[in-house]
Amino acid sequence: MVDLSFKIKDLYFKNPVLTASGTFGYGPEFDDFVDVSELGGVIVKGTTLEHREGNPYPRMAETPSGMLNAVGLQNKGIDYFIKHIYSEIKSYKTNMIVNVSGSAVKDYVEVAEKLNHLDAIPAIELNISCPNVKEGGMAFGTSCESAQSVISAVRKVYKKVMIVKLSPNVTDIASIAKTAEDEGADAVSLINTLLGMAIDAEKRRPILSTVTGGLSGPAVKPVALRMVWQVSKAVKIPIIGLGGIMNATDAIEFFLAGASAIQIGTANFIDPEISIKVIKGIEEYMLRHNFKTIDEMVGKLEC
Amino acid sequence: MVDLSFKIKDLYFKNPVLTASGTFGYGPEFDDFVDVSELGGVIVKGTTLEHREGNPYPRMAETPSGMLNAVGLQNKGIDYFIKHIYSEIKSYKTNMIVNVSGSAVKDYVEVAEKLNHLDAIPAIELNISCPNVKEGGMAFGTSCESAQSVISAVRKVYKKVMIVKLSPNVTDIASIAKTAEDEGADAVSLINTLLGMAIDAEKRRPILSTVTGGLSGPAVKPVALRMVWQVSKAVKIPIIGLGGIMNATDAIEFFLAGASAIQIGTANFIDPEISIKVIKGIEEYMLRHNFKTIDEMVGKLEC
Amino acid sequence: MKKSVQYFTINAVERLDAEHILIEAVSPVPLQGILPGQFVNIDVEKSKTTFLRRPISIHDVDEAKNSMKIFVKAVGDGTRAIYEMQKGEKLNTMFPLGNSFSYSNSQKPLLVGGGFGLAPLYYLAKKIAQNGIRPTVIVGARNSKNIFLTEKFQDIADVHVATNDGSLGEKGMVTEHSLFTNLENFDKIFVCGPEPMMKAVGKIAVSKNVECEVSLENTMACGIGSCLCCVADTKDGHVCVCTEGPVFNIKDLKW
Amino acid sequence: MKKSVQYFTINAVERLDAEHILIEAVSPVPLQGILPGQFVNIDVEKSKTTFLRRPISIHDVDEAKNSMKIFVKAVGDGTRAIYEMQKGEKLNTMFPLGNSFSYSNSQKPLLVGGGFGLAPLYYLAKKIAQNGIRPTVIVGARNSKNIFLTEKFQDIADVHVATNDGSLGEKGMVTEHSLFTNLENFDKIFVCGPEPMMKAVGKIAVSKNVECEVSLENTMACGIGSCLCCVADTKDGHVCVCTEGPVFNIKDLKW
Ligand SMILES: Cc1cc2nc3c(=O)[nH]c(=O)nc-3n(C[C@H](O)[C@H](O)[C@H](O)COP(=O)(O)OP(=O)(O)OC[C@H]3O[C@@H](n4cnc5c(N)ncnc54)[C@H](O)[C@@H]3O)c2cc1C
Ligand SMILES: Cc1cc2nc3c(=O)[nH]c(=O)nc-3n(C[C@H](O)[C@H](O)[C@H](O)COP(=O)(O)OP(=O)(O)OC[C@H]3O[C@@H](n4cnc5c(N)ncnc54)[C@H](O)[C@@H]3O)c2cc1C
Ligand SMILES: Cc1cc2nc3c(=O)[nH]c(=O)nc-3n(C[C@H](O)[C@H](O)[C@H](O)COP(=O)(O)O)c2cc1C
Ligand SMILES: Cc1cc2nc3c(=O)[nH]c(=O)nc-3n(C[C@H](O)[C@H](O)[C@H](O)COP(=O)(O)O)c2cc1C
Ligand code: FES
Ligand code: FES
Repeated sequence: MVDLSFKIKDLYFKNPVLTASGTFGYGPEFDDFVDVSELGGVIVKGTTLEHREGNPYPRMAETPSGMLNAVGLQNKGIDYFIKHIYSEIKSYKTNMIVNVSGSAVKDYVEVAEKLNHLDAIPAIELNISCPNVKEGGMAFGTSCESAQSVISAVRKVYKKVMIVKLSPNVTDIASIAKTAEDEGADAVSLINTLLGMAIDAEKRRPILSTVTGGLSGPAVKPVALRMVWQVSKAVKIPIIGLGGIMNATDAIEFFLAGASAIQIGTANFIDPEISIKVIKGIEEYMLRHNFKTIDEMVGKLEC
Repeated sequence: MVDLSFKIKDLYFKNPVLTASGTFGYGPEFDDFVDVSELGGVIVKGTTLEHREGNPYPRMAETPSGMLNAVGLQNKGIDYFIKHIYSEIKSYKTNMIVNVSGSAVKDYVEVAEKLNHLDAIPAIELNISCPNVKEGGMAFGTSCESAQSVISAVRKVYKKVMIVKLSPNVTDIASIAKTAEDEGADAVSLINTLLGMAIDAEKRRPILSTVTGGLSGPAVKPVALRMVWQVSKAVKIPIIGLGGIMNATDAIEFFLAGASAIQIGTANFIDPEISIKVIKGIEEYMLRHNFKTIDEMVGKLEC
Repeated sequence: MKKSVQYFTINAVERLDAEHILIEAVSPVPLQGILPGQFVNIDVEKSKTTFLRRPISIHDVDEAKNSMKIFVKAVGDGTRAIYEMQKGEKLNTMFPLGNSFSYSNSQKPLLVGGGFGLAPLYYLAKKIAQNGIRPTVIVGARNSKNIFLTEKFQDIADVHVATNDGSLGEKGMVTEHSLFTNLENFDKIFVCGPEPMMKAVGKIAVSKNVECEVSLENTMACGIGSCLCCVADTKDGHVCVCTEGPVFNIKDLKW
Repeated sequence: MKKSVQYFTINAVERLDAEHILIEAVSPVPLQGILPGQFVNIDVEKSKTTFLRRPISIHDVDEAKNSMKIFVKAVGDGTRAIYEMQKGEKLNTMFPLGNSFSYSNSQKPLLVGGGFGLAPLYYLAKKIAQNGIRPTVIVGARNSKNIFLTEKFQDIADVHVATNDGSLGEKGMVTEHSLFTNLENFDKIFVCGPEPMMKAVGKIAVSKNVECEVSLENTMACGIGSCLCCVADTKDGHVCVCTEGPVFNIKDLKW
């Protein structure tokens, strides 16, 4: 038999398949399709200090093998999350991880502090890479200095597992990953969306209300794989790979490139059962290739 | 009637559709399919000082709505070009532009000097953005300082129209475009390929002999459009937009985002007649939308 | 009804013109409990350029045959590929999605449809008819060539037509139809069509104080409330059209 | 012959097993002048995950009927979608591409094929037969289930079979077939199949001093010498398999 589990610090994941923030709601949205408790983890929607309405409609544009979104972190804020959503989702038997976003360092810190107290939230994912908000967001993830400021501040107050989610919109993602590691991140996840744009030629207008948005889906997979590979040469902490994973083969590619776990995002929209199918597919691949643990497979690319 | 012409400095292009370097050979490869002289311009294969064999096979990987290449600037060198290829292509009645690549500043300079003397080559495209060579190439295009060094050196010796081709693998493409403008570029073209990677999960090996390669095709269009839009806010020189253009509608999107002309790359592989079809499609669109000149359309995005 | 993804088998296609098609497809699972106004989300497997699923209204359900009908207009690559599907082919379908028209409290319902907006109204009319009420339907279009399905409605509803050029029914926009002069004769209006048309109907409904529900067609990615792409601006802020809608009472919308 | 892109119409399909198909398709333009060894590049329009064209050898040409045959093995999404095509459908085809086998100077040709490598050899055998020479063909495979088309060759060639498990023909690899012990009986060998097989045959040919041409199957993007993706390493450096090949004399390859 194969062992699909992996760990970040001492946090145990029964398998390496997580769902990506902003693409899986809080979990219940998928109850009809999958047993959420079977997942390695769920990263819930980006959560901010205050309630946010997000950007105006339209927020989505389909692109070749992908999509742009400009949701802009619509969420009801951390207090609402704690009061109303937490109780609904804490019974899932998997790692429920909150994606923390903000527009100022102190916002990140405050949200992280509050999450520290929730027993059923064993980890946070710091989103320093959202391209869809005016202040903060991606800006934090595009230079080592600004990344450092958020990460170190949150690290001081957050005691559990801290994952830092990196932006691909940079010249050198490896150096930003290194900064995250140096500042105490327990893992990095990459990639968030690539900044893109879509235009309606007939209407002569941008399709998104915000003009630009974040590109996700299989179109970005080659870039994501390359970045995971580059980051794996630069850091020792575990890497969670994502970007365009549509099936188990795609997931395996990320493991071989150096990821210890993966997230499934946009693919959930096309096949809401995909996350569970990917777990099964990884298991089959490991049997076929004689890998007994995920660890044996990580970075095993013969170059 | 509509006027499809545009100019870079005083170089006249009968229409704004060029073919992208590395995707159209030197022109004759497409003689069976299109009348090359009908194009606005042809940017021939990346040309270096010395003969280059390029990278080992495999050099290509298909990806979702795109492809990775790692050709690595295979070409017979500038002297061979002048002796054998120039005479074959100089009779095309369109702007034949040479894409100049190198691994050191002095190589770029030397190639540009030689091209200065060829009457039928009215312009060069400086490739400071090729991700597929070990030294030079993309490295020049990913920081303002190194971009500056090549561009200013070539500008000193090259008297005709100099286009600088930018790399998308950067945090801030607008600032590099600005550098190009400041150093005397007559136009910028963008984007070159995004650095990506593909893996064969069954063989557990990278598909490309060079591990990473350059991503092109419709997958990158949203990123290319966004960058053209950003650069159009930053510079006054004309922008030649490219990246994933598959049809006339895609081309129009680039004009609206701020490009004065476009190039067609990967699409030539799927439909070798596409360049001519795009010219016709642009004309139809302009008639329908009451644009009389290309200029009227450039940047006309209602945000 | 629990949502799921199923392969339906197409068992009849009726191409109404070069753009409009009526497809009947059989479900491998029972279709009890589908509500009028709900939609399906179709993965168009044979269209290279169609990445996301395409939301399509449920036009009719035959619980006995376990089949559903959809009425599709080819407007782009995705719907074009659906238009070209043949009997026997499989339709990758996620369903049932969305809420429902609230028709049970209406004694004198008026259904207003334009374009493929007519799609959800047939099943609504049928459900209303099953309650022993004969609804009134107005179908609007540019000209007679763009009027479809009226004969199918005739068994269960009183059907009226408005065309911009007067080539069929009354001449003018749907809101200029004579039925609108005595709108108070109806206690609820159900509208589906292009947004400007729905807004125009909504405005009259408000002015005449008649309840009005519209079915929105916001672009969607997931169809199940997880991506927050499809939001409508309501008095409660941004809400998902795919779960809180597609049917909204106009008094809840910031129109 | 000038290259062009044409929509061929499929007029016959023969599914040989769950993976192999023989398709006959009619060209809208005359097919005079196609050479054995040339290939077409197909845009698989109905496969979502197939972006580039797929190179497929020309298996046979009927100039009178203006039709061509291709023999395809479904190995991935692109070829699977071709396998699933039906009579009447259109095939977006760029052709004719590549060079040709040089068979005219051979009096005693041996054709060696494995897998879908057999594809170009039928048209070669036919052309050789038209010159009044009866070629010898060896087909190799793992077992009898993977042997195809031999009966079609029989009219024009002497056909031999080798299977790894001995379930048909001689037991063993194709290079272990008894014909190889007297390879000097032939003046030229034409090989198409998996690279290890072609290399093995090439090695013996060299050792026995018999001329040998192989047809390479490098992955391609453009098919017309413009992208430089498909290169083979030859004594003249990197050359394009799509234009200088796919057929190479092994003495030119750096094998
Ligand atoms: C809840 C819901 C129910 C629907 N029911 C039906 C139905 O029963 N029958 C039917 O034919 N269509 C219906 N639609 C619309 C249908 O989903 C779109 O026409 C389809 O997604 C277009 O896909 P495409 O690939 O063909 O075109 P695309 O290439 O995606 O778009 C082509 C053109 O259509 C426009 N367009 C795209 N999506 C929409 C939309 N949602 N509304 C209006 N214009 C759009 C685009 O702006 C573009 O100009 C419904 C939409 C929703 C949200
Ligand atoms: C000149 C030439 C002639 C050819 N003639 C024929 C023919 O007559 N009949 C036929 O069935 N096939 C032929 N092929 C091979 C055919 O082009 C590939 O099988 C096809 O491109 C695979 O596409 P796919 O989308 O089905 O598979 P993909 O998903 O692209 O690949 C599936 C698997 O097949 C492997 N593969 C892909 N391309 C090739 C290739 N070129 N050679 C070997 N393995 C490959 C991949 O590594 C992968 O493991 C020819 C190839 C060339 C270059
Ligand atoms: C609709 C949508 C909303 C998203 N919201 C968030 C978010 O709130 N926080 C975040 O860190 N990433 C967010 N993302 C990015 C995804 O988590 C993921 O990084 C990205 O989509 C790439 O993965 P994919 O290609 O598998 O979708 C969002 C993506 C999409 C498509
Ligand atoms: C096979 C291949 C070879 C290329 N060679 C070059 C080159 O020599 N010089 C260069 O500047 N760009 C080269 N490019 C990049 C293209 O010119 C273009 O910038 C890129 O492909 C994006 O455009 P597209 O998506 O339309 O292909 C090459 C691209 C491909 C696919
Ligand atoms: S479409 Fe995703 S929330 Fe409605
Ligand atoms: S496939 Fe492009 S050069 Fe051969």
